[in-house]
Amino acid sequence: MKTHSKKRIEIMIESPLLGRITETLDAHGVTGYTVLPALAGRGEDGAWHRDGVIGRAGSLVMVISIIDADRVQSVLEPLFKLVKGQIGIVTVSDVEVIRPDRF
Amino acid sequence: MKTHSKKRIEIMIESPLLGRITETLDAHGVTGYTVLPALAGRGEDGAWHRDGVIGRAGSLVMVISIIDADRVQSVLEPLFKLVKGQIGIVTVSDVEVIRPDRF
Amino acid sequence: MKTHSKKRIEIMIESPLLGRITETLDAHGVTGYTVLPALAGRGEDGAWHRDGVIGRAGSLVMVISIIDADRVQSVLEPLFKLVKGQIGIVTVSDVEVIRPDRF
Amino acid sequence: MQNVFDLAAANLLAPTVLFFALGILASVLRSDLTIPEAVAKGISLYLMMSIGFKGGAAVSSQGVDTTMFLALIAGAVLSGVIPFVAFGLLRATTGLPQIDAAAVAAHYGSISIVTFLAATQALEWSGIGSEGYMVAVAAAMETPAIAAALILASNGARRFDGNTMREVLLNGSIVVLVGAFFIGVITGEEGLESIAPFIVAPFTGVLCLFLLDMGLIAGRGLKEGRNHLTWPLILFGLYMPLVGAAFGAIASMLVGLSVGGTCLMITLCASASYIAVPAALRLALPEARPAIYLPLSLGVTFPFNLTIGIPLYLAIATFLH
Amino acid sequence: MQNVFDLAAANLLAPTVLFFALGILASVLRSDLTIPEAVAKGISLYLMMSIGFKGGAAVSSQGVDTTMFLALIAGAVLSGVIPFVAFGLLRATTGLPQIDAAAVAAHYGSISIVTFLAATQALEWSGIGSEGYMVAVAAAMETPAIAAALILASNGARRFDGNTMREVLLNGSIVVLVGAFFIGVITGEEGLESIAPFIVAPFTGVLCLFLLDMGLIAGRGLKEGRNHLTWPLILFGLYMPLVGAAFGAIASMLVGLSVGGTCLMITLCASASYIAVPAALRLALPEARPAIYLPLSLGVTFPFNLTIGIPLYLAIATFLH
Amino acid sequence: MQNVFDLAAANLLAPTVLFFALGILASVLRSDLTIPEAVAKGISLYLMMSIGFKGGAAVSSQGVDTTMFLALIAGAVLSGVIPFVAFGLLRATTGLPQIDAAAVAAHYGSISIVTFLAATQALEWSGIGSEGYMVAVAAAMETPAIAAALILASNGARRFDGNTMREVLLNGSIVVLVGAFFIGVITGEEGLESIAPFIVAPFTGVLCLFLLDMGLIAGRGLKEGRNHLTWPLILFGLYMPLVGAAFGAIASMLVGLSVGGTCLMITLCASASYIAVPAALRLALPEARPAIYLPLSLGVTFPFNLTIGIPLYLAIATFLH
Ligand SMILES: Nc1ncnc2c1ncn2[C@@H]1O[C@H](COP(=O)(O)O)[C@@H](O)[C@H]1O
Ligand SMILES: Nc1ncnc2c1ncn2[C@@H]1O[C@H](COP(=O)(O)O)[C@@H](O)[C@H]1O
Ligand SMILES: Nc1ncnc2c1ncn2[C@@H]1O[C@H](COP(=O)(O)O)[C@@H](O)[C@H]1O
Ligand code: NA
Ligand code: NA
Ligand code: NA
Repeated sequence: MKTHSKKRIEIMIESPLLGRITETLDAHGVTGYTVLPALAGRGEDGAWHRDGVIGRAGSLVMVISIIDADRVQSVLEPLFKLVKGQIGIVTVSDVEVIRPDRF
Repeated sequence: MKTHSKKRIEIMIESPLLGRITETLDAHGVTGYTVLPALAGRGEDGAWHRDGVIGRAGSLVMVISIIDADRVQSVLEPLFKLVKGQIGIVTVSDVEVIRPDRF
Repeated sequence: MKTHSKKRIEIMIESPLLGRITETLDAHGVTGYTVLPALAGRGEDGAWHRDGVIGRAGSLVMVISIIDADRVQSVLEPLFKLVKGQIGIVTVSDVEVIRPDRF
Repeated sequence: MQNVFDLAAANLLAPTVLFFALGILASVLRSDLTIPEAVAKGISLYLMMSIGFKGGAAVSSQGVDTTMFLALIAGAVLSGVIPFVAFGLLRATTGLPQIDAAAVAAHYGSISIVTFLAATQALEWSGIGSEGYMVAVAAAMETPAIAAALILASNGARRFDGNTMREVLLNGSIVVLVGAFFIGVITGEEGLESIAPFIVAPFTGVLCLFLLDMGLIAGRGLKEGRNHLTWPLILFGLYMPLVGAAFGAIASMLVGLSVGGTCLMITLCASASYIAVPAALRLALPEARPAIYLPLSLGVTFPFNLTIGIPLYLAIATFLH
Repeated sequence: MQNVFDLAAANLLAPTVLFFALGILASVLRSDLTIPEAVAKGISLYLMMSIGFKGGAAVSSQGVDTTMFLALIAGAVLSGVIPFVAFGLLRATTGLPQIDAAAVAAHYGSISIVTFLAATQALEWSGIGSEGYMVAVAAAMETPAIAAALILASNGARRFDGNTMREVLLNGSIVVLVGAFFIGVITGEEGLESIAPFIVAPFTGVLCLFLLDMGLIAGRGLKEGRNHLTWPLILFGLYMPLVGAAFGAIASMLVGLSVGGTCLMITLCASASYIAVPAALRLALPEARPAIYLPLSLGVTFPFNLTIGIPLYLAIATFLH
Repeated sequence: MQNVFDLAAANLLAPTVLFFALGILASVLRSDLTIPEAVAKGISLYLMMSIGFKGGAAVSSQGVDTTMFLALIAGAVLSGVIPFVAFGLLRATTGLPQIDAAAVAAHYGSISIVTFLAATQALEWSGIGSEGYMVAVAAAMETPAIAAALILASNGARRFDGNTMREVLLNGSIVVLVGAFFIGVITGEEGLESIAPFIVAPFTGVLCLFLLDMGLIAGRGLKEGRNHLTWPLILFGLYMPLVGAAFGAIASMLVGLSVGGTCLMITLCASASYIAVPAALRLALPEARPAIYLPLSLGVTFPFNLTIGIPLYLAIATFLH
């Protein structure tokens, strides 16, 4: 089964910002994304834990988007602008997919 | 510490299909997998969100399985057959593990 | 936008051990990590499912940490020592990040 | 007639209906209000347990008669028959492709438990009793519609494997509903008394919270589905309940149900599934588009039944006796 | 005077306060006790629904008068004014940078619903009634403080976009609180009766569970924040409620609230937000450090209000009438 | 004798036991019924809070005497001694390796709170009172068994570090149980009254839901564990409760407990842990296989105690007085 190279963008971002991240992805022609909940974490700004917390501040979600390599640069720029002043990190890695036209 | 190359299969699939995916993995000699919950997402067919929903329709889970590179082709074929008509995507990437015989 | 190569360590570990894993990461100068909940899984020791379970035994969480390639070896050693006798697996993969100094 | 309007007005201003409206409103205003999935599931389990147990306890004191078996059979048959009617109407008026029409039809043959709960509440407020076994009838009506839809989707060819059918029959909601029903039958009034402070007293309040959630989901569904919901489809979502209601009314008369039982039977026939059937169709009929059947059932038919339908069905049931 | 001490002592030994203390203790001892996020959110929804509905039902029987509008206006104005006072005090005494000071100030202009709930409980135990519309005043006080903080942070330049303001105004908690309030107004005592076994009877018990959770979070926040909380800041967290209380007392007198209403208004002014404002500031003022404002509001001011503040505010309200 | 059978029959048809059976059945039929993790945890917290508080309030009105301290000491000692007996029996009859035998033994020295709850219910239905401090005895019995198991696993060498022991002692369930107990002692009957509509009235109903979940988990455990559960092990899971019961009965007589207290003490000794001990052993004794101890405790011993054990222990306690 032939597979095709794509990029996987993984964004860990504080929850209140999720809406802006997905709006940015939508605006830059990304074909889709999936959001995973996170439970806890630690970074420069200290540790956090989801349990018992009611508000959305102080917790993270993880957004995964599979996109075409050609699109990475144009998406990364606005994403980084968004994440820069906030709590969050963006990583990019290589993946193989089966239906290249979907991304 | 020496590490060994394996493959990481990541399957995002609508929840009602989870049972069939794991049955397929079991049937093709995969040594293990882990299922992560997803919270929300968007694709060609529109957006979805897990909150408040009771039924399993209309939400996704993510299945991760570390397998030997030799096995990828034989697993990918039936997986793709299953996912094709449904809501879901399959990606493959490279990872390093410590105990190669486990996968 | 220039990106820089880092390593992504992914640890699937039984929940009761989470505290020891994060202590180990802290002790070895890792700059951060994020913990994701897992829902279900199967391995050599059988299958498990999170639903309905009260205690922490018998379920897994996933820890993701982006670290510098130079640090991988020194972190992997103690991590592996910890995971060896327990239920869990550790994988390492390549990722690109934007702010290299953060990891 | 006056009575019907009074009833409808009173119904529209019941806390349950108002909380549903609040949910829709919050969703339309794009508030970030959500009920966590786990809480929604927990509440749903609670409602199933409560309604099942109460029905069973009622049966244990009312006793079992042939009407019960007739009602069960009537329910199962209607669940299998109504999809054929719905399918015919859909093909004639909406231009939906065969597969999608079959999928939508399945929803209208099957039932919505929350609509049933709301009807039970309306009966209670009106001081009208009903047969305890109607919850068993509700359970019996969940599945046959799916089999009918699979036949419709494939021109009569068999499409469904036993495994999928088992999954549908044993879905969590039905198991709790039927299980609690039998526990109610076994432990009777005494059992009910021991857990009444949990399953009876707070029931209406919990239902309000649940309907708030339903409003949120329905509003979200309408937003997602607005591109797929044509006017003929929306109309179908409004008149199909009445078609189902007619079947239910006739069956109730034939079986010989009480006023309350008739109202509930009509409500079951008029209501459309949005939990069990969608999940089953993703397995058995994946080509059918959820973006059509979910908003139609949840965003059009459910609100119609909750606000206008139930008082109307109660009026019909009263008129028929 | 004796009375105040009696009240304070009784308050300290109320189950609610003791469960809060248990949460702090568990957190300090590093127990793994946690309340799942979904459960905490569900309980929070329940409390909003309950307090909103009860307030609305009270209004429906008490009727609407000009005092209500005056109270709403007073609340909104105070929410916008108090941040300026807080900001001045912070800049003068703590050496916080402008942005952080503005962020902290926003919390003290806005309100904490749990503190409000605890005050309602204290009134109930003392057999003192209050104006049902005070929950609407609470809702009106959530947002203006944020706008004030944005002005403070940017020396008067406009920083906030309408989108963020919409998100703040329509956050889930407010929507449920205000929505339930209106449903209470519409359905009145009759509606309240139908759901009282859910929203009235178990209320105090549920509040205990919620305060256990608050204790756990406050304890965790204090541990995380101990490096950022200087003594001047901690002192601010203790005297600022009293400053807010003074504003609240004066406003209550001007508006003409009852003893109970005065106590609640003082409590609102004295309390500091820890849900709505932090989330809004992550969007509108991301440079401000949560590690400062969260522990201060949740770990210092909230416990102060819960234990000493509320009996004191009740004593002040009684004294003023 | 007749009485015992009557009691056992009545017990088997209690809603609690039937909901447990429903859970097992659903699991065996491979229904997709599940209770969300967050809901199960929330219910578990509720039960701990309720039982702890009620016990504490009872102590506050019954007063404290030396019997209480004797009972606490007896419980702690038995929790440490029973594992040695269990270990000997396991090694003699089942061929389990040393580590696994020690792990299983730890479960039988420690206790199951749900079994304790079910026994409390049985007492209530029989109109028999009991010592409020028995919940404190339950808490005291959770941990010593783990220390004993670590000694057994390593031929007497010290294996456990203080950190693990702290984690075990301060696990969330114990903290809530003991904390609520003390709050109950402090606030007494008055405190209980204020939260009774939450922690007393709905208790039995919530317990039913919890036992439904236990049934689901037990059924799943049995399926997973069927390859590891040999007949000698299953037999051990059935007679070991009786051995524990004998110890409990003797201790109760020596300490001088009432009928109710004796029944509860016997139940504690007869029950096997499935929350605290498994989690602790994953840290302290990771080589021991959960696939053995979990199904044995949850799938064999727990159902035995719930159905046959508790009526039997109550009969024994009655006989001894
Ligand atoms: N190196 C890392 N690997 C994985 N997650 C991280 C890393 N650094 C930070 N995070 C996550 O991002 C959050 C915020 O990071 P920070 O802004 O550094 O406090 C942390 O709480 C973690 O959840
Ligand atoms: N490019 C993508 N990257 C990550 N997740 C995706 C992507 N496309 C689709 N998904 C996920 O798969 C679901 C179904 O996709 P679709 O079938 O395109 O509607 C979406 O709701 C997302 O959760
Ligand atoms: N090959 C694999 N890929 C992904 N997850 C795995 C794999 N093997 C094991 N796991 C996870 O690790 C847990 C324990 O594995 P084991 O120790 O093999 O039973 C399983 O229940 C899975 O959740
Ligand atoms: Na129907
Ligand atoms: Na304030
Ligand atoms: Na025991």
